[in-house]
Amino acid sequence: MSSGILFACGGLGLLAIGIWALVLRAHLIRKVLAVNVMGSGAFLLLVGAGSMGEAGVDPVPQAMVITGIVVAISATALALALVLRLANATGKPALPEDRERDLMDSEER
Amino acid sequence: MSEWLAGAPWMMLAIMLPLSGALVAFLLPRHSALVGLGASLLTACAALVVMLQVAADGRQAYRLGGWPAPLGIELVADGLSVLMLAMTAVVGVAVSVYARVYLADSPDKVRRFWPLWLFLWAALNALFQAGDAFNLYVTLELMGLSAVALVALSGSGPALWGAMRYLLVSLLGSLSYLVGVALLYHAYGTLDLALLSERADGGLQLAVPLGAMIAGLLLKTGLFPFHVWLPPAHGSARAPVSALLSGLVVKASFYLLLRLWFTFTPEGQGVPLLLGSLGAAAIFWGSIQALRQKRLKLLVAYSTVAQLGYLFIAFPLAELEPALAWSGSVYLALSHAMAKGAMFLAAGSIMTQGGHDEIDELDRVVERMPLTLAAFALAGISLAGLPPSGGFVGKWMLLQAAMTQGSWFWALVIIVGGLLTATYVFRVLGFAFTKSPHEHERHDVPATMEWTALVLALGAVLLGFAAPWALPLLEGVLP
Amino acid sequence: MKTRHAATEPGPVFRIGLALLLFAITAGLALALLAEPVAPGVAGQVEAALGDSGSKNHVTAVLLNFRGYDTLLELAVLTSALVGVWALGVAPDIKETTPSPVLLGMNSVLIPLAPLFCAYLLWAGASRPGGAFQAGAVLAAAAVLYNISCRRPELRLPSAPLRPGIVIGLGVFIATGFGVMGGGRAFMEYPAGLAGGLILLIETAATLSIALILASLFVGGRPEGEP
Amino acid sequence: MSFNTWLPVLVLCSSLVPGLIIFMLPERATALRTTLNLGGAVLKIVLLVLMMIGVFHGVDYEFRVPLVPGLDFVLHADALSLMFVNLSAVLWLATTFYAIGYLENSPNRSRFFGYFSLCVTATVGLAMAGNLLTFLVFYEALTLTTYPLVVHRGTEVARKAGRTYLAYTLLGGVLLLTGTVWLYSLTGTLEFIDRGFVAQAGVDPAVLRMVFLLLILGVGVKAALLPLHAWLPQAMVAPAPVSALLHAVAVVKAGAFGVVRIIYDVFGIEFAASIGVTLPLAILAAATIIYASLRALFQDDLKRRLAFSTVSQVSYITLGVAIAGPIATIGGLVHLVHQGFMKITLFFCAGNYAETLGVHKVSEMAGIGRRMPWTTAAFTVAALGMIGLPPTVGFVSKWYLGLGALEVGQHWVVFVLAGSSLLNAAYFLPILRTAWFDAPPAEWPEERDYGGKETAWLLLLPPLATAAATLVWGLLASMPGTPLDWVQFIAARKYAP
Repeated sequence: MSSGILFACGGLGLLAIGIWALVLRAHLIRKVLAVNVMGSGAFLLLVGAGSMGEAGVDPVPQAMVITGIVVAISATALALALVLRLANATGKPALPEDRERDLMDSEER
Repeated sequence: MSEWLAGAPWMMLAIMLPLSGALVAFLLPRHSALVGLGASLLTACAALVVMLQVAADGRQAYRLGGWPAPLGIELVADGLSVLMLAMTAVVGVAVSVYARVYLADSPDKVRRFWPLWLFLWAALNALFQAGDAFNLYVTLELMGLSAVALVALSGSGPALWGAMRYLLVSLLGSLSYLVGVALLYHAYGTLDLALLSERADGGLQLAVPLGAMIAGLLLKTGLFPFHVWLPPAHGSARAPVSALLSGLVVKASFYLLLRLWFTFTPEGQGVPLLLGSLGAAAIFWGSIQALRQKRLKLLVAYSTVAQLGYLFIAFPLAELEPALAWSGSVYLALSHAMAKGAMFLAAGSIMTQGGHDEIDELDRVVERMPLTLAAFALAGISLAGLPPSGGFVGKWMLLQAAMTQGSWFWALVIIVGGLLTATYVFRVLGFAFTKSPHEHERHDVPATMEWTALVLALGAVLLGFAAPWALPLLEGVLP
Repeated sequence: MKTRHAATEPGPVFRIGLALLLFAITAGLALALLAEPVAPGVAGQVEAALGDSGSKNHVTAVLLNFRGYDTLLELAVLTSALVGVWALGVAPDIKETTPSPVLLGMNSVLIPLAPLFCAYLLWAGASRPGGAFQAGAVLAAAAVLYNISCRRPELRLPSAPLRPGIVIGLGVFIATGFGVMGGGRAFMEYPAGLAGGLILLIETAATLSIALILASLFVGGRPEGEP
Repeated sequence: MSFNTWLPVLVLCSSLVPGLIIFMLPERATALRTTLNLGGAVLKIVLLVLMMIGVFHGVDYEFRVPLVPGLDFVLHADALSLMFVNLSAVLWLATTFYAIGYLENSPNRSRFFGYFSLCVTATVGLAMAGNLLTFLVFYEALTLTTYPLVVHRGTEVARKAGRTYLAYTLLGGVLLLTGTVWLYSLTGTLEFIDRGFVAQAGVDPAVLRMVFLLLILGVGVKAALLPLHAWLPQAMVAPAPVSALLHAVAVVKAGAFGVVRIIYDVFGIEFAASIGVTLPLAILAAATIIYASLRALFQDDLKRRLAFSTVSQVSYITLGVAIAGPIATIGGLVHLVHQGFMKITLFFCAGNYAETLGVHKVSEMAGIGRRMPWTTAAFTVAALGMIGLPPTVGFVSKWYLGLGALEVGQHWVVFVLAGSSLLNAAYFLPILRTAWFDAPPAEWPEERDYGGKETAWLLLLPPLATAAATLVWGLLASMPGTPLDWVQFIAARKYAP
């Protein structure tokens, strides 16, 4: 019971940390990491909340977490591959501001 | 034979056919276009059969694995789902036919496009028929990842930026949704939407997860001010992909939003008012940005931002006039899917023809490709809500809902938004008739590309006469 | 440039605002979490139906039978991510450096053990924690270790088996789903007696695919010569 | 679904289908295009004659499909709609002949004739609309189908004119839409019926006045009522047949027809008068008449002068219906037909001058009557009609308008009519004088050779025919079968017995 609530609250903390970094960090690898931290937070919340009940551990949240992890891995892999291409294409692994993007658009054309 | 056909599990097939198609297209890269087109047609058929079944017998459910709902997962198709399925089928087939010709000169892209697009289609169909909160999360992610990969397909710098931004936003949105699901399951012990709807009793336990889910979906739908990712992604992708993203993908998250709203029917007026105001802001901001754009595809992309705003005007109006407001919103979503799909396809043809999409350099394009311009114009008419078109019917219902309850503000928003839309659409058309001072390269555009865009645009216009058949499907679905 | 500066390093007001917002969100979520649940989860139902599921482990039963559809879509997500990564372009070259002796030493122990451990995990999944994903991940880890060790023979796998290997997991899953239909059974409704065997079949195929996909994802692009 | 149900749809399709086919035709297929155009126009007239006979004997032609919840898409042929449909159909036929001659060898003819047919379709649909929603649908459709014709030449001026045109008409459409939805939310019906449906609804008159204002402003844009008329002179950059049919007949008449529908079949003339909305409208119309006539005086460009004349003359119709008396109604309605014939003649002639001699300005018209006597004769007949001299039809309209105003005691209207006639004379008579009596210049600005003839016969016949019609109907005004006869049949239904 108590450990469950601890895990769940820890998950909430991770979520907040993840959002913080996602918003504030410009480097894309950090942003991807931030999303992963958030994901871990969500999974922790799921298992934690699932084991808070009196009836013991609920298998459904655990199954959900396993599914969620696979999804998170897929997303991370795609994100990292994109970062790699972006860094190759433009030389810096950060999202451009709108102004720069517009300039790039016109060159592209 | 016909009995077997009627008894076949079409709901499941509408998901498994594109999924299998994606695998085969990936497995046989040299035949991917053929496999893809075949799978598209089969999928569309399955989706339309589901619609006919629901139209005839009402809500349908299918137990996957034979387990009943709280333990297993059920597919559910009601009027709202099948309208979305049909929308996806129509736009999907048009885009498939278009893409087959559009991508023909780069076999490299063909091989990548088809598996991803079929994954996306499977995700959309799965999402529209899902009756389980967590299953919806998985479909959302499948949709998001394949959509991002499709954006990145063009490989250009802006497309990669667009894809990256889209991916981050999409993940943030899905995670927010997942947190909501976790809390819902914790509180109510089930993931089945029907059961949740029975057990949910309001209060903080419902409000917080619902808020998290809605916030995530707003992010994915691209409602102002969460729209910043949308124009780069939709504007930089290849034309068929843009058509899919603007036409279908944002509608999927909007559908889910509606589904949650109908399931839990939250009380209070603050959130609807907020959503409506954001919608109004989106209409103005998106339209003004569209007016300022120099490039056609970005104009169309900003137009999506604006038109998405319309869908949210229904929230504040639904308090007193639920049937009118929701039907109007859903109808607008349907017609926007077809119109915007047609518009992006037309823009793609124009780009192919002239090698550019600068609006004031369109240089009498109407003489060289009248069909494409007609498609653009018809789609624009539907977007602007001019009669007779699907957009008109949708806006009429919203406007009627606003006027009946004397909500002048919303009526004004709807009307002014329509005028702004007409302004940017006709800005493009005006330049399409005039000669530009510069010379441009010219390429031939296959007739298939011109015709698919036109047929889709005609569909958006003819949708204006389909309301008596489409709207009764929504009875019993709307709260 | 000014706007860029402002955006990459937001000012203190923005930070404080964000912090307050996050605090409010977290507090709201915590409140909802701490409220008394209205209804218990479906653990009881899982327990009751476990006998028919073909697996003695609750989680595996949920993953592959009760909510097998989720897992199927999850495999689709994984596969689509790989298709997406391959669509981005050819895999970048890894900088060839002399690997550390620690890595090489580890490799010589871990890589041969990995398939064995993988097989165990797969088998154990039927009754204990474990299963396809864990097994596949172990196998993929071995492949990654192998890949970064730089002491590998030029063993260019022909492209043909790679694609079938990638799709086999999802393919077998879907095919089994269709295969059990008939006799009034729904998609993926495994006949009671066959459930265990079918789940093992699916898990084996999935393990192979997951391992291949994860390893390929690590490479970060499609292999040279893939069409 | 009998033949009677489908007849209105057939009338619509007789221009819609040829239009759509024409879009697909290659530029070279002149013969086929001409056949389609003329075939459609003739078929439409045949169908209309059938319907007129039916309506006269009390047959109800109605086509109805549901469109939005609670509202239908209705095509309904009553006496009033038939009058307008007939006007459009007959003038469409004349203009088609004219346009074939006018656009010979010019580019993009398929596009031109395609949109041309669509415009006629929209006008006909608007005339046959059985409720305000259907009216709105065709009203917007008319805007959209005329836009490509305004920008047809593809010049920068044309694009700007198109923008102005759209700005005005779309705004009008929006006002009309707002008014329509508002009215529907108040009354729950939008069906046109004789003597209106609003009176029964029992709604606060103050609200109804607002609705009336919105609706009238909405249609007033196309009817070129005073503050909303500026698009019309600008739109004159369009090719002459477009100016002729669309800006003398289809578009402005659609607006005027809308005024008629709203006053008679939505509000009901007696009810409209009782809530006090007709008098302001009459004053606005009178102001438009005088103001536009004054503006016309100072235009040197012939088509612009005619455009301002249109603005002025169309308001006669509005004035006639807004005076709210049976005889004035006859005057207003019959002017809808008469003015159409007269103004189209003038535009045809202006087109002939421009096409044959390159003459665009009044100041260049010296002696043109000697070079092109037939054209100038037609021009003269129509111009005299505009002034309102007997025995032209213009006199008939003004006679009924004046009589009608006196009948309900609106004496000021007579002065407006007299003043307008004077102004009309002031801007038409100098043209006639210089055309007939001044010496022609040594060389015309841009003369084209038509083998010694005055001009191409396809350009000459239409204005002669329409001018003849105005003369004949003026002379035989009281005979059965004239527009006046039909209008009397209509007006009898719009007032409570």
